[in-house]
Amino acid sequence: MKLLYFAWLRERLNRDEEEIDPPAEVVTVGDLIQWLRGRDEAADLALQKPELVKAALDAKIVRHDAPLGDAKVVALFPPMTGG
Amino acid sequence: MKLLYFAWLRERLNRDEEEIDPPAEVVTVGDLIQWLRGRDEAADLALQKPELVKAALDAKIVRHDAPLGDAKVVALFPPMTGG
Amino acid sequence: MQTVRLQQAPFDPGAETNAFLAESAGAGAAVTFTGLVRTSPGDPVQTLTLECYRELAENQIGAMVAEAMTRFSLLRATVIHRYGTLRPGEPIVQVMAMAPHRGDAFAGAEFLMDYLKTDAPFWKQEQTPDGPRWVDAREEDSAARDRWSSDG
Amino acid sequence: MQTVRLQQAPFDPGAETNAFLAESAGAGAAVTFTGLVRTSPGDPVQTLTLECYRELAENQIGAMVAEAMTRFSLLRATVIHRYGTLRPGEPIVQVMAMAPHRGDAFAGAEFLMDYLKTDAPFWKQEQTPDGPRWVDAREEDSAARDRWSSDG
Repeated sequence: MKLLYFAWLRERLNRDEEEIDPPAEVVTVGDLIQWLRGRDEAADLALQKPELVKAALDAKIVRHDAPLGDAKVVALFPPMTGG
Repeated sequence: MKLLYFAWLRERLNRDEEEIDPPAEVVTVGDLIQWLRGRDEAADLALQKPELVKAALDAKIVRHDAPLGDAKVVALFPPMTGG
Repeated sequence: MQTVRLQQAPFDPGAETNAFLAESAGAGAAVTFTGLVRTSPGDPVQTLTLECYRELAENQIGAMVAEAMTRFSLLRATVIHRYGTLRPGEPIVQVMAMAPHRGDAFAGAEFLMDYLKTDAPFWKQEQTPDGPRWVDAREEDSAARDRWSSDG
Repeated sequence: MQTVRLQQAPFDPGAETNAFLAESAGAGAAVTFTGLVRTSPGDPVQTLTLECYRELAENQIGAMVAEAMTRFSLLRATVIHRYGTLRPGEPIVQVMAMAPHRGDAFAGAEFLMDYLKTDAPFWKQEQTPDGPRWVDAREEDSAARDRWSSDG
């Protein structure tokens, strides 16, 4: 699946997207965030406050307990500041 | 003093202004309205519901118990419908 | 800075908004309310005529704009109000409020509209296929105005 | 009728309002909110850069406009939101709402602004003399949005 990062998450991880292939035990968005933290130190730091990380699956906002299911695009981003 | 009428008061009285010289016992706006009602039948009908008659003295809105004082212009008009 | 304009001539709502925004001086939020002559197929209005007591309108509107400026920390507020005979769809009134924060800009503009409805000396007469009729003052408009004094 | 436009190019606030008013179809009230890039002498901002997740923004804003249309009986609603790099004083966002009654037009526009602040996927970075800084989401903005679900 494709993973997108925005704003300061993008900056801290130094990439705006990547292809990932998480193992079968990564079921929910929350699982994915923990799995990403385990991969490298920058991700561990950037994602250490999960309440500051919002998520979308295929351009629909979801909670951290949402299953990844068949989503093709997962996006992680800070709280939004539109308007 | 000059008396101005607006909207349906103007229509019912068939004039938009007139010069008046009320007697000394006409002290307040309310007194003036009663005095005008006594002058002719059209005024008696048009002014019969004082709660539908608003007043201004020299372009400042006042209540019916306000004294006429030295006002040069008295205006009588229905509730306003601006905006 | 506050501006009140009472005029018979039409005005251009967008041009007025742009002129208002041009002096934003670092502010973040501007609200424009535009009131149009209403009509509906079930109750057609041919024209709307607004009668005005100009001198009183200047006093009344000037005072309400000054109050809105203070109460909502507005940086700028403008009221443009037409009188005379207007056709459906034409702008009657425009209120603009600018503030550092959007909540104040919204509240300032709505406060001014609510007060204009009940406290600005205009009287509206609609020309309809059944003849002319004076528009009555509405209870809801007095209630809308009064909520600004109960929550202050 | 609802319109959502996300664009890098500048827009003309007054021209947008006039185009919006041109199809008033008998309605009486239109509210335009224009948000501008803010600055102040004590806290100067050189430019503001908005990052946007376009596909999500279209979904989110489309849903909030649809809700506003129903909830406030709007006849028309438009959201224009820019992204990219803007200078102080430039319009960032414009929300327009048209309704038969002014209270609905005000509420519809304010509802949309409150939701855009917290639920539209834009992220703002200010360039200042001290370097760039991300604009944090504000508690007040969440509170402003949440009042629409508590009073319904």
